[in-house]
Amino acid sequence: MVPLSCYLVLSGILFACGVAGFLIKRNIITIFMSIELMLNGANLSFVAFAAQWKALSGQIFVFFVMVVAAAEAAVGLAIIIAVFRTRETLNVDRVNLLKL
Amino acid sequence: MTPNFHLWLIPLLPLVGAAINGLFGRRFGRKLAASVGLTFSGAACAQGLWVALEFSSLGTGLYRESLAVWIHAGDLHVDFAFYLDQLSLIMLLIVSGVGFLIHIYSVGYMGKEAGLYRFFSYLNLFLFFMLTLVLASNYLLMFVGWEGVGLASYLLIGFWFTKDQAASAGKKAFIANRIGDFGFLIGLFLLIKHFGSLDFESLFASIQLRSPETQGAGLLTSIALLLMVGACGKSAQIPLYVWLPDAMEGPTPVSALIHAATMVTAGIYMIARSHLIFDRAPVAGMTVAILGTLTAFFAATIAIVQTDIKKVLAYSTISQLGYMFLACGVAAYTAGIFHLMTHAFFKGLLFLAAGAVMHATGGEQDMRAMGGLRTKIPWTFWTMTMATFAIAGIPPLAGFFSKDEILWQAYASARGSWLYWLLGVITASMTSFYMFRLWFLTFFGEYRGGRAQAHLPAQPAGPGGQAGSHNLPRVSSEHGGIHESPKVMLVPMVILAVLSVVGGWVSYHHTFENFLSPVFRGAGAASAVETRPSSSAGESPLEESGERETLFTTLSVAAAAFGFFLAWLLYHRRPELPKSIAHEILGLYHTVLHKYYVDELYAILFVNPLLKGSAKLLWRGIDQNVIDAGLDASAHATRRLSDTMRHMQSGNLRSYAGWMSLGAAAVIAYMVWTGIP
Amino acid sequence: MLHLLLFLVFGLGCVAGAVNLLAQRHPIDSALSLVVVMGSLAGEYLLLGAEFVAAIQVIVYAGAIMVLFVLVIMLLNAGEEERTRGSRVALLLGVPGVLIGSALVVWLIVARSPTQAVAAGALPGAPETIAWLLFHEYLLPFEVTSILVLIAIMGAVVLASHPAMVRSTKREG
Amino acid sequence: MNGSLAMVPQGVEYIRLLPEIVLSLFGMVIMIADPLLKERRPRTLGAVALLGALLALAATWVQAQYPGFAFWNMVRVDAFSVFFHFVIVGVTAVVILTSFEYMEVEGLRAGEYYGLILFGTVGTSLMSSAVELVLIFLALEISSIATYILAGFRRRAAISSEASLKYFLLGSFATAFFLYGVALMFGATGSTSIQVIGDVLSSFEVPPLAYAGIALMFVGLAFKVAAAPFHIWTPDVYEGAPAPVVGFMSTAPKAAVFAVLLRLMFEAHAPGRIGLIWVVAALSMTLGNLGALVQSNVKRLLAYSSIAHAGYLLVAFAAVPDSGIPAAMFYAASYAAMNVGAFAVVSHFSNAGESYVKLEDYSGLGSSSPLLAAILTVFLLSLIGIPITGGFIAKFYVFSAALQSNMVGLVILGVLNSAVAAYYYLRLIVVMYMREPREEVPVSAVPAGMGVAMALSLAATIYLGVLPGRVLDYAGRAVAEWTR
Amino acid sequence: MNTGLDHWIVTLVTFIPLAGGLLLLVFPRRDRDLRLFALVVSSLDFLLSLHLPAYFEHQPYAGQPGGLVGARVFQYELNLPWIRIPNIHYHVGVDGISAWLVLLTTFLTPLCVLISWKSIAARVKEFFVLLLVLETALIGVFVSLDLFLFYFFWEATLIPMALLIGMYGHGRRVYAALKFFLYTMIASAFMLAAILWLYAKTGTFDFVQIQSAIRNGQVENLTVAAPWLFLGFFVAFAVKVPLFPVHTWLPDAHVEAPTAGSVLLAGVLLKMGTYGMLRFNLGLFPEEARRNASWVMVLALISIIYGALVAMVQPNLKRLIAYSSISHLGLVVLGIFSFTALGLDGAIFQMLAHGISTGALFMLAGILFERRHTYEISEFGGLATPMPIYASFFLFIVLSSLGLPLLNGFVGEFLVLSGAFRDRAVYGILGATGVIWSACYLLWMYQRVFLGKVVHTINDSLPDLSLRERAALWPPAVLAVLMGVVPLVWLKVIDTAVQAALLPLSQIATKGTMP
Repeated sequence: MVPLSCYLVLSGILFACGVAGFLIKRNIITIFMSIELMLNGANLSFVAFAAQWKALSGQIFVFFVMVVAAAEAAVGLAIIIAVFRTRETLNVDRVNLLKL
Repeated sequence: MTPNFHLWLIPLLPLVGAAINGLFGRRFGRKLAASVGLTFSGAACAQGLWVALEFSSLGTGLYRESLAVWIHAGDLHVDFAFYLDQLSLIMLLIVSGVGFLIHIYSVGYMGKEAGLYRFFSYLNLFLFFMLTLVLASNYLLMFVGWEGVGLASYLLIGFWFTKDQAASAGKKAFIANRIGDFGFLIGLFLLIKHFGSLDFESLFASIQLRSPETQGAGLLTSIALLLMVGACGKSAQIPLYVWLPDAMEGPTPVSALIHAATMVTAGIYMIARSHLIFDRAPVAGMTVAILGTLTAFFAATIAIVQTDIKKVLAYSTISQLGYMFLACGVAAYTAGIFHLMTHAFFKGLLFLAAGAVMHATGGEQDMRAMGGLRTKIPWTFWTMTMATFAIAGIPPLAGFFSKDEILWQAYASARGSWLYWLLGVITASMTSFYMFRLWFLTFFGEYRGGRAQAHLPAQPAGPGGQAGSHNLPRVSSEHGGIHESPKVMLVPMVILAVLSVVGGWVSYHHTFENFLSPVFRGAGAASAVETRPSSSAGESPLEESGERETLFTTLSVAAAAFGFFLAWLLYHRRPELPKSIAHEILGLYHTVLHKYYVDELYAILFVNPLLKGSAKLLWRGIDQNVIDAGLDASAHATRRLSDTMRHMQSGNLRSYAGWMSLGAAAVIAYMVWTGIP
Repeated sequence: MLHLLLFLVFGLGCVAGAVNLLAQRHPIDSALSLVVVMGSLAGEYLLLGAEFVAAIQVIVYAGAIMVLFVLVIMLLNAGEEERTRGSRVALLLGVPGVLIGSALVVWLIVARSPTQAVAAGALPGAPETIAWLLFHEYLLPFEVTSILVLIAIMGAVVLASHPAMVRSTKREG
Repeated sequence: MNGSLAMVPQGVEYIRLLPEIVLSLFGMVIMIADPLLKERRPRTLGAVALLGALLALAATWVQAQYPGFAFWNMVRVDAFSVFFHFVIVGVTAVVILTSFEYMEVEGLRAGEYYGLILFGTVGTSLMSSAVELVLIFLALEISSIATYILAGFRRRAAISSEASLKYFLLGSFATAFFLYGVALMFGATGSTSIQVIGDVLSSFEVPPLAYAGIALMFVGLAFKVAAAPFHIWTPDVYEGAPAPVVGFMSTAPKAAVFAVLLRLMFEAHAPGRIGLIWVVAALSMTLGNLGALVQSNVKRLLAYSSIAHAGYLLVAFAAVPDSGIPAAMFYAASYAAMNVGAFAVVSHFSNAGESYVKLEDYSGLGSSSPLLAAILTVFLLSLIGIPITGGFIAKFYVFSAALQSNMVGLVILGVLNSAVAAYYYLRLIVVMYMREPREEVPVSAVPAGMGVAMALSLAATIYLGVLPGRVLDYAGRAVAEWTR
Repeated sequence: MNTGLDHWIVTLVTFIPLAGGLLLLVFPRRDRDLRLFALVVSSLDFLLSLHLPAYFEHQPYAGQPGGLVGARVFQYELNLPWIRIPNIHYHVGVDGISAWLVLLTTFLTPLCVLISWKSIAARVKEFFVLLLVLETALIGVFVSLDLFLFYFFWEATLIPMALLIGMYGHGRRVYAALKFFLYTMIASAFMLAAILWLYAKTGTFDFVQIQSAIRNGQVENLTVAAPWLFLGFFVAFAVKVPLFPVHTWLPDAHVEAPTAGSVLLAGVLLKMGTYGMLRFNLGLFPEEARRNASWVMVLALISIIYGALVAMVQPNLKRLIAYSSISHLGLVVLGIFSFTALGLDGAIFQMLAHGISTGALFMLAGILFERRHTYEISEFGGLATPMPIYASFFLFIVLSSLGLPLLNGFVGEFLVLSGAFRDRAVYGILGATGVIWSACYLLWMYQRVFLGKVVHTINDSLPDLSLRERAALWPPAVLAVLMGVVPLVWLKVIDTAVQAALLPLSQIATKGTMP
């Protein structure tokens, strides 16, 4: 028997890690990965709450989130490729033509 | 039954003349312009005379005609209404009569001017305003005329506008007058505030109910003092007299009409008109008297050393006006008006004569360049002589009566004092001195005008008044030598000469006094309240004052005679003396010659600080360096702020994420804070 | 007891993977650690009884998506990420922000949320029930996802296709 | 809860979804037609897309006749959603019109472009009628992903792809926040349906988790509407993205997200609204205007201005529902009208490769092409909030709404902001009218499609400025329905 | 009254210029026709507007005890619902104050067209369109009785004016235009806030209803808000007037503006400020107005004296006139806040008088500029010789503006000052010094420009007034005389409105709530 809050805390930690990753990683792909991490954190809490409320809608939500994640992955990686073509780098700090 | 005088026509006629000349004059020839001017002024004069004849038929001696409502705002109600009583009748006659004469004179004097139509339309305009001033039945309408004559004199002084001195003189006159009018206005405001009306009849009716303010400061006193300020401006009294001498830049007829006979006397008229107020404000009266005396004395001293013939006359005018002020100050209004009248005659004449002299000598104004003209221009000489003797107060000419009357009243009247009298007498002797000095220098000895002739051809022949320091452009270029003036100029001079000889006789058996008495009835009543110790000394005032009067009269005549003698001695018998004397007292001499440096003083005290202050402090200082600079600074600050703020937009993705997560943290924190009770 | 043990094991796996993702310099390593995270998450899902979710977590996430990631990493042969000082804001403001924010949320969860214990397999999310729901209450979202996928495909085509090989229009943008 | 338990949805429920259906059909048609057609494709495809948009408008009108729920309370058609449908689909139509010229000049792949716009519109419009967080989330993602792609459509231009990258990464970052918020909200209330959540939250005892949930969801949505401090992506993306796309993404998705926010704030009775909105609105107005003051690139300037306008709009959220909601709706509509118009002009003027987007390039436009200048001036004046334009009425209405709930401070701030904001719009006007034209800047004639687009948005702006009555009434009705 | 078009006359007068402007847009670019058309339209509008005073009922509902007298004073009212929520009406109408201001506007515009006949050579069409649009906006400000409508027109005046300055001005025109725009815009923001607050509390924008609501104390916590509302309105108006600390936009705007712009700016635009104070600050918050009168009057006095002193030292003709109008309008404000019938009558009369004479002054300055393309006084001198007619016109207008009796300047000045004096003597006295200053700077300027010898030979050959210019100058000149000689024509109408405006104040006075 594990208290629900443990799952939630875990999800919170994962989410936080995702945000932190976005902040500190330089490689665009890695940053994108940390976004996936955030999504996973959210998913976990969905499932956990679903268990709490005995409502399957939470799990279904997770299903849709995964679809979205897939779509985002496809588009996102395509964008990353496009950027790489024009810029020959994957370092976000070097992608700063637009500023001020 | 009261006849209908149609008083409104009197001022209106000249206005029509002015309008015609002003609008269409440039298309007229000289003759037409002149005749228009003459017709309308003449018509006004004629109607004035007719009114005078009819006047006796008025039982009451009062006549009022209201034309229309002018202003009606809130509870203030002002009409276009005219008012005729003995006082205004006399003024009416003087103004229209002398005015008309001088119109005639100008035809000859200004005949060659290019802008003749302008001249006449201005003159007519002046008549319009002056007559309005005189006939007005309320203070506001009077103020209309008051300001208007100021305008007219501005225009006429600056008639030769291409001359810078003339332009400045005009401006100076107008502004000095404005300063006076400022006082006048405030006075009117007080009247409105406390009496709710400006109409003479209702106003005086309510004032009559008030008792005199013996202890100075009071409503009436302040009103009276403010009105006096206005009068000072118009009538060129200390401290506002400075404009009058400069005003001599104008054509001589103008000086004669406006700056001697009529306009400058408006102040005296106004005080006399509001005598009810002054009666009840002894302090104000005293101030008037003192100012008058001082001005009379002071101006006379300056007149002594002037060499410009017109300047001498100008200062003499100021001095004479001082006399009239003195008279009004001591509540001897009759005497004041009397002197006003006689002065109008002889001073007008003096100016005309001076004009004739200049005419003769080709525009010369410096007396040192004249002399010996007696034989060359006899008519001018004789008329001038009449006037001179009149003003010097030599009996039995007009000046003698009026001046003597004033001096006597200055001593004898309830508010008089021997000090006034003393200064008055001294002034009288000075008057006769400088007048005879002028007389001798101009007409006796031998002609010293070679210099003048020499540089006559040097005169440029542009349109009117290009003639440098000279008032009279063309004259001499046509006929070289010295010559008598044409008839058209002589006739008015002669008429005035006659008047200034016999003018005084109207006071015989107090006719003049009695005639005016209904107007000034209040004066006696008011001043009866106070009694002076001297007159309360036992014996009956009547014969006591009777013999005293004769004594004083002799004294003043003696003073005049002394002045004559001195002048004869210095400028006829031993003409080298004056220089040496001047050298004796060089400093004083120069001070006086430069009119005690009053103009310079004003410049240092008021004009320059004002200009510099507003340029440097207000405009450059506050406007540009404080307000605008402040605005620009704030705008600049905003721009810099935004410039720094946009560095938030570093273009770096991770920074953006940083900002966002910070914001998210803030939002969460806020929500948690609100959410958790 | 076993339940708790399993939870801790998977949980530690998740956290370790997450931290490792951040720690690793090379994208591939990060990707692999992400796979670890997802795998152990699937375990947690099972513990919570969400079999279906656990399954697609493994198939879609750990399988498809991560493969895609790895593919791209290979395609662009991304190497070690260099340490550039691009942004001070991210470190000075962002990281504290994250800490505060997550701390608050966690505190909220621990302190102010219904924390009854749940047994293993508390809510059985069997595929058929899920399916029934998907085709009734959630029919519309389910259909809408098709558009989402469609867009994703188009996007991928437009963006990833090499400019040179697309001669569909006059001038290529 | 009509027909929620029925096994299959009835026809009327499809009608309640008609616009989305029409749009997606046409999207597919385009995708199919794209390879088949040979030449003159861009125009044809554009025409098809336009037709689709217009039909969708018609469909919206039809839909308006059948208000109610559909698909097990996933969708709710009411005056509110219809209003936003009109705005969004209308904007789409105008944007399509503007794109004709742009496609030609830039030579982009029309097929995908129009397809994406239509599909994006599906998601966008669905957002305004969805009342279930799942559906909202999906719709949001659809429109966002579509715009991510569109933003990077000029792939030759480095800035374009950079823009799309930034937009994409930050966008999904925000989405993750939104999602987590939804999760917490689900945890707090046990449901993802707006109604249910509303019922729970309006009960006197609000579960604490809900606050965190609202906070995170708000972060996600605030990002989409570019409200400070989550506005920071806007200038870069707007500068980099193709002008017509900016015209689209700065209006339609924004309006839709505002719709979601409105539902969340008012229909779901989100707690702790006032203070949050207060701060965010104030920040957005101030930061937006300050940032715009010194910009020299027109697109970027408009980006900052859009931040400020999001701020103004948020002011309405701080007001009481029955005056605040209509104000917000009206503001969204008029802002859409004027901004789309402005970007239409910008995209026409910017010419091939968006070479002329600097402020100086506009010098003397007033004399070189008076009409274009006049139109742009009207839009700018509307953005300033000068009478007889929609912007004026909108601001006026928003502020008065806020004042009715005693938000004096906020209103003063907003009013002052809008006064200061006048400066940078004026700079553009000044440049157009008071500088000499530069000969190197070509001013091509306005093509038909573009002309129509400008005319439409101009008409809308003026109409909303002079006769806002009907629109306001309609917005008012929406509120009435909610409160009923 | 009750001639057929009584309800529509105001609307017609307001929108005819706009219609004309729109027609101009579709006109061919043939400048002569454009000018002619503009002239025709504006003169037509003027003739039409004559209807207002012609059929104006003096003392319309006199003897009405208390209540909202202000309400019944309005005539030619038209009140149509415009927007339901917020409750906005198209409510127009004029009272004795606004009727004359409308007339002033319609009177000056044709002259503006005439005066810019030649001087505007480029972009003629835009110019006249802007001019006509501006006229509509200006009239709208004066006739609107709905606060929303009022603000609507108020803001609407900004654009055409700013464009006129910016497009057709000279020198630092852009700076001037921006300064003008932002100054006013920011200031009127406060007014907007105040208006909105009133709406939020009363649920209406209708001036009359709000007024009555306030007077019957139906507005909750007004006592707290009133000072701020008063301030909000006052700031907006003070900038327009402009009063002392916020006047610096005016000189720049004038110096750079084209002649027509200056004429309307000085002639009408500034009056919007004083009109607003009269209508709103007094009409809505009489007690506040009473309470704040003292410092407002001090500001007014500062503007009078300050403006005059600064005007005295201006090297630039137009700048000088601009500062002079700061001084004159200070006088108007002084009159308004003296709360005496005299002061208010005078103030309103002074508005009109100033509109006429200063408008004419700017026209004259513009004529000079056409010939010499400079406003620097030092560039002139002795002009009376080459152009006597011009000089006499100029002198005449100068006289009227320095308040010579029997000309328009005097009546207003006198009434205002006596009113102020009655309220507080020292104010009257200080204000009266303006009489001296105005004489100083105007005459000095006149002397420097016209008198003396011609110094710059180029001025020798300046042509005198052309027929067209004379046609533009005669009307104001004649009007100046008329207003001076028969001011009753104006005062009768004005007095009605003023009495109504003062009624609540007198009630306050009797209630004794004033300090």
